[in-house]
Amino acid sequence: MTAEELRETIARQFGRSLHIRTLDTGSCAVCEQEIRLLAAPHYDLNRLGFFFTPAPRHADLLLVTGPMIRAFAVAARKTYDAMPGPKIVVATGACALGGVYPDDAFTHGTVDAVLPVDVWIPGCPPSPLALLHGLGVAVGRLADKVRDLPFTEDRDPERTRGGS
Amino acid sequence: MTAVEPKVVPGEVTTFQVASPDLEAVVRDLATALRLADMFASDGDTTTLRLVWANDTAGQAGYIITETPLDNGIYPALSDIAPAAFVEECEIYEQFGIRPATGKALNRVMLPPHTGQPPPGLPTLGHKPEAEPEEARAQHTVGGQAFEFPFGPVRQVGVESLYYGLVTSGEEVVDLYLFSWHKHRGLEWRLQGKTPEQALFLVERTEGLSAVALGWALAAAAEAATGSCVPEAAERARAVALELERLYNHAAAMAALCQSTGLTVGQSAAEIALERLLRLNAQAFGHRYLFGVVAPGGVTRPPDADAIRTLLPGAYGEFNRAAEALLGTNSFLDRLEATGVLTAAQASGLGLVGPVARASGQLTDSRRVPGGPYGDETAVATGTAGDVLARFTVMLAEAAESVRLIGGFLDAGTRLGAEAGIPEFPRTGGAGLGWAESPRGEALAWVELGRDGRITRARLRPASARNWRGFDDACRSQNVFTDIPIIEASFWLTVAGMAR
Amino acid sequence: MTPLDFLYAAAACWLAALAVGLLTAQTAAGLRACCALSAAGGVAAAAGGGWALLYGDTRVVSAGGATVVGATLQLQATGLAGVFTALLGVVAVAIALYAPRYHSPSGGTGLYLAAYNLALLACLGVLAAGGMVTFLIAWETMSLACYLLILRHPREVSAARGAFWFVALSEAGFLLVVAAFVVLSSKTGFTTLAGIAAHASAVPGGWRAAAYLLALVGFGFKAGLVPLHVWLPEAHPVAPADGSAFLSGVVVKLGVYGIALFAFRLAPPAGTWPGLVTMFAGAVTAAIGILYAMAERDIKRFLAYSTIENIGIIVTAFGAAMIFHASGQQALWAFLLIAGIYHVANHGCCKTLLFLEGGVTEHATGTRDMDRLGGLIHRLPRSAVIGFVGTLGIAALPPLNGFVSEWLIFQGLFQGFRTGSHLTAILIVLAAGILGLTGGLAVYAFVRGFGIPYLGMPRTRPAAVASERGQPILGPALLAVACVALAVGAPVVLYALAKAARTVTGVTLGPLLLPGDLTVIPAHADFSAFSPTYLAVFLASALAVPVLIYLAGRPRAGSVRVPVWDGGIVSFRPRMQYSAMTFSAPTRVTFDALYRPSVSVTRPSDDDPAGRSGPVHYEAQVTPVFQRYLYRPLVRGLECLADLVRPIQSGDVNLYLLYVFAVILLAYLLGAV
Amino acid sequence: MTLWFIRGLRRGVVTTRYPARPDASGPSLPAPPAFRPQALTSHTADLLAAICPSGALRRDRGVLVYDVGRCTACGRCAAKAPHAVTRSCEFELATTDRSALIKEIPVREEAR
Repeated sequence: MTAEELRETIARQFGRSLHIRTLDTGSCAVCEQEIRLLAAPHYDLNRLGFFFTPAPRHADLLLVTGPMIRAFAVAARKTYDAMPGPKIVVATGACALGGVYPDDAFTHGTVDAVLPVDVWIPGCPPSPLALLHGLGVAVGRLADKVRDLPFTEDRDPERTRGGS
Repeated sequence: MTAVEPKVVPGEVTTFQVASPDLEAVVRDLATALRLADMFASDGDTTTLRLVWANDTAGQAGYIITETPLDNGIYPALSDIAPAAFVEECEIYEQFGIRPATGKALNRVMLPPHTGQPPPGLPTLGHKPEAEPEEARAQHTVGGQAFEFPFGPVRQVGVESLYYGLVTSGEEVVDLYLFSWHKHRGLEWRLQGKTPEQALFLVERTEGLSAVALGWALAAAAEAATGSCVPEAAERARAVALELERLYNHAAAMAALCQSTGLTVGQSAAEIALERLLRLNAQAFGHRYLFGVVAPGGVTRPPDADAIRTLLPGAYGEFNRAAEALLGTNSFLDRLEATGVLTAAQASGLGLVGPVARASGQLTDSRRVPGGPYGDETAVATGTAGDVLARFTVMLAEAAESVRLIGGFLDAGTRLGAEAGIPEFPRTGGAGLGWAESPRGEALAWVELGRDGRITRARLRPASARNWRGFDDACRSQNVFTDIPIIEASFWLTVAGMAR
Repeated sequence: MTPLDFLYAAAACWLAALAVGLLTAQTAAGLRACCALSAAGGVAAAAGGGWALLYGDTRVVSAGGATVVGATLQLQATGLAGVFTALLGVVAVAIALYAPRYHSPSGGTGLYLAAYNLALLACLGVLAAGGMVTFLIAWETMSLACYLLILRHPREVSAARGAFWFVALSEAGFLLVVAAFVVLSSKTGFTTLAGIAAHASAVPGGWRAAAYLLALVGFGFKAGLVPLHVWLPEAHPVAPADGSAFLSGVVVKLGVYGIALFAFRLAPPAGTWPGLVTMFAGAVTAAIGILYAMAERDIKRFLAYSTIENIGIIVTAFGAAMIFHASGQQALWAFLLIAGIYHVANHGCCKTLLFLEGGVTEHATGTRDMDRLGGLIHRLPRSAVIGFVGTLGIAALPPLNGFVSEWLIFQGLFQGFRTGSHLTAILIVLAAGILGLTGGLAVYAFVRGFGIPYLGMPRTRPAAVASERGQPILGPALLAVACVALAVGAPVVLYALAKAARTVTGVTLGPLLLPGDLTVIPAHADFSAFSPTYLAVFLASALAVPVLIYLAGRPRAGSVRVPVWDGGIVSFRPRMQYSAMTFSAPTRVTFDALYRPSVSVTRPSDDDPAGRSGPVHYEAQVTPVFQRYLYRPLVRGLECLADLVRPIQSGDVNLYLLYVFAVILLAYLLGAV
Repeated sequence: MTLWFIRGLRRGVVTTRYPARPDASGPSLPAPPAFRPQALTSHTADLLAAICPSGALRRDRGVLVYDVGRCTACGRCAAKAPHAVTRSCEFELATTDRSALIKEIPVREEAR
């Protein structure tokens, strides 16, 4: 199945309702706090058709935080295997993307080393808004903007400050 | 006995040398009057065992460190005298291969169990433990008519990985033990060879929910080691950040308490307050969780005092309304009362800190150590019941005090924090102890810097590393499984802080 | 030929087996020969029993002239005894098939088998006894032979203890039984059972009731009525598996036979109250039996308590039958007698099977402690399947035999309203309620009794490496077939039982029980109806439906099999399973007034709050209420009494001669008067 | 419970309209830096790559390789070289392509 087909399947199958299981592979507890806030009144992810589920058997999306501790890799793999397909893995936060811990004796350094990641959400921690955007990207509802961002600033810095 | 009687100097850290043969007598002596705040080893020419003792008495608060070179790599079983030392004895065995002289059985703390494969080559700080793991740490075994109810490590949504071994007879909670080795990131090993600035990046991410407290503790330790001064304004900026951290943590704890009792409306109210406090943090310090505020020698950026002045009353008002509504909800309070009782003896015996210890009548608060930005009039809330309700009310009182303190810090000076940029931190050697009162309790850091200013040994002791050891006692006071999440929420600890 | 001829053949076989076992069981061939003879006897006994069921109640035969005690050996094959005789035969065959693999050839085995065959013979004697003296001699022989059975390993303290409990309570019961017979015999002037039965109506009601109560208590010791039951959980674990199976399958049933003999044949007492006493004795026995079973982790003690429960159910049925008789409901009288006897046969088959499988488990793993077993279904698959049949049967789950007889008993009890007295009706329904609780708890107990040893993961090394090689299969398998036959063939069985019951009660149930079409109705056509055969067929085919759906709906491709979601732990450990005691913890909490549990938790260092370094040990002990509060004071009292009379026993021969002289003198004087 | 209900009604709606509309709190969130190529000399680039604690900045021939995924927005680079580094004010960084997060920032070579 190509990536495009997968995305279409996801859009068709998960379009309106998607169940999320979270997985902490060694985070500092802040990503977890932001994920919990997704269900808080300010963000309320249920209005977008996303739901948290404690059972990986019911989950479509695995929201992974942390640098993937080696000792935890087995459990992470078990959780992934326990999910029915098609399934999406979202690597969440700088730890999961390799920004904090290197690949060494304690950690794999990134989530991709163990699980096939479909969506990456940068940020330390990614704010609930960034997480919502990431979930939207995961189901193909929101645009993948970062591809076209140059991260260079040619204009006068005074003019652009404060606006997005 | 030692030539010099170890004595606490208020506001200071005093270091005493204790010879290895005298250690047991000294510990026996000190344990009656002082709190054993930490115990750790470091490897030099010989392995040195350091015990950090804290005096919690108001006005005389201070720390002493006893240093004991272990010539033959053996030390007495200190946990027989001061039970608070047990987890540290296990850690020292795993990191340095040294075990107490009595050869008592030790538990697994950080090293993962070998699941069929050969032992992984995990780096240690000293010698590798020589014995096979079976001998190294007694397997938690269950005998008789109880069985272990396994829960985790992959638990509910949005909580950290933690394994609960719930030993039950089918009805009552016989015992509870926790495994967190799957979150152990080898932080103390990682910090070796880093400069304090580099170390701070990792230290803040050790336990993100007390980033300021841990960062401050490490920065203070490095400052003490190099003898550098911190501008008073920077100290006050750190204190503002620390109190903001306490505020949002207590709001989060309140939300978690509501969630564990199934009171969704209360959870929503608390989460509104929490989100507003986090947004206040982002406005004032540029980060929702106050990462990157503390720097060795000062703070990286001055807080936006106006933002705090304008936003804090509203955010705290939200917090207060939620708290008052909860205190008027009997179905909620009934779940908290007499739940997860921790007696004063348990709290002091295990050396617990923070709201957990204070709710059990232990007056420990490192903000009262003289010399910091906190004045003598800092009110410390305490309780006596030691149950979840006592911890909850202590948290509410602390939040109110935090708001008062922040107001005081903002009014105390015209500008808070450093002007711009980070002052160059001196590159000299030395060793020092730093502390800060995190929302969970006293956070300690001890660093030893080499001559090039790089860390040769760093010891981090977040409050979580202390307080989890009281968790199973609190749970065992219960007969109902469903109370355990409530107790966990009231402790409001992180696994990341325990398995660092 | 008569049924008695078959019984003679059985007796001859068992006598031969006794001799062969005694002389040649040191060799494997001798052991096999002994068991073959024993099996042959069993076949003969089963045939004779079956015949007696259908055409029984033959005349009393006096055989052998004068016997040692001066009375003639009086024999009779009755319909009532026929069920028990057939059960004895089936159990004997099953045990004979089981024993050669279970026992290793040795001198001790020879003695044991000799005692066992003697016990078989004695049981046959009890069942075929046509006269009071024959009955009592056979009864006492049976007790002594069983004492030897239990003492297979006499050097073990627990064996000696168990055997002592057995023999002490047996002898106490025997005295009462003798008294009961003496009352009836002296009041009627007959010593043959047929004679007593024929003239019992002339005996005054008070004496009849007295004789019945003496018999109820006397046989209750053997049957295990609470609080006379304490020997069962002591003696069963120490006897070899086939010995325990025999005790539970046959010996205990003979106590029931005794009660039935007095209640229905010899001297049916007048009035409602003896029935009420019997019924509640049974109901209390059933409830307490199953509750204590829940607190046991030793498989054999568990099964022994379950036997107590089932005896309670049977005796409840008998008691209710007596009430109906007193109220003039003759159809229900006969119906409940049939239901009770049916349950005797069912329980005999199931419990023998379970004890034999318990022996297989013990041989394969070296332990009877459920909390040290687990996962045996993978190691002992055939035993597990057979054990499952027995478990379904004993837990009274449809479509097996236990369900059929319990359904019949409940249908009888629910018709308590037909007694005409509101109080009696309420009391009968109350007893039915107690039996309902018992039935529910029994299912719970046997989910535990099967699930803990057979399912899950092995809890100890021996359980993990247990092997089925060389373990006996045929004996338990025969009983499993018998269980299924007793369920599916319920109409046939009931036809035979109805004939036998007619010889006792004189009531012809006929279409009131079996209207045809393999259907059973509880003595009144307007109440309910049920077909065990159709139920069995229906359930079997209903079970096939999900299997078919699964097979048809199984995805052809693309499916992935993954392990059970375990929360990501490293590996499941046996200690993470429900254990036998934790499974039953809720009952222990609910019924703590009965259990009076005492809990002890030990940690390596309890005073040291940081001492989380070793195993946590948790024990919840159940107070043995009857031993502690009933028997211990009794034993103390007896000891005091013994101390009082000790001076008489001085050890001086002259004094003893004086005693003899005094007694003879007294006898002469009394004779002269 | 009634009180809670009334309290909730009085509290009103706080829920963000994101993603349909931008959220007001977006700009105040920590955001990864953006760079000014004109001010980014190779010397500055070397310096920034050296102090980056998360390894998000790496020097390659003629460019500063910037891994947005690894960036923790700690602000050390902005503090070190305020003339060459600004805030990007972007938080919508999620992507289905890891390589899309790796940017190459041109570096102005200085004449030595």
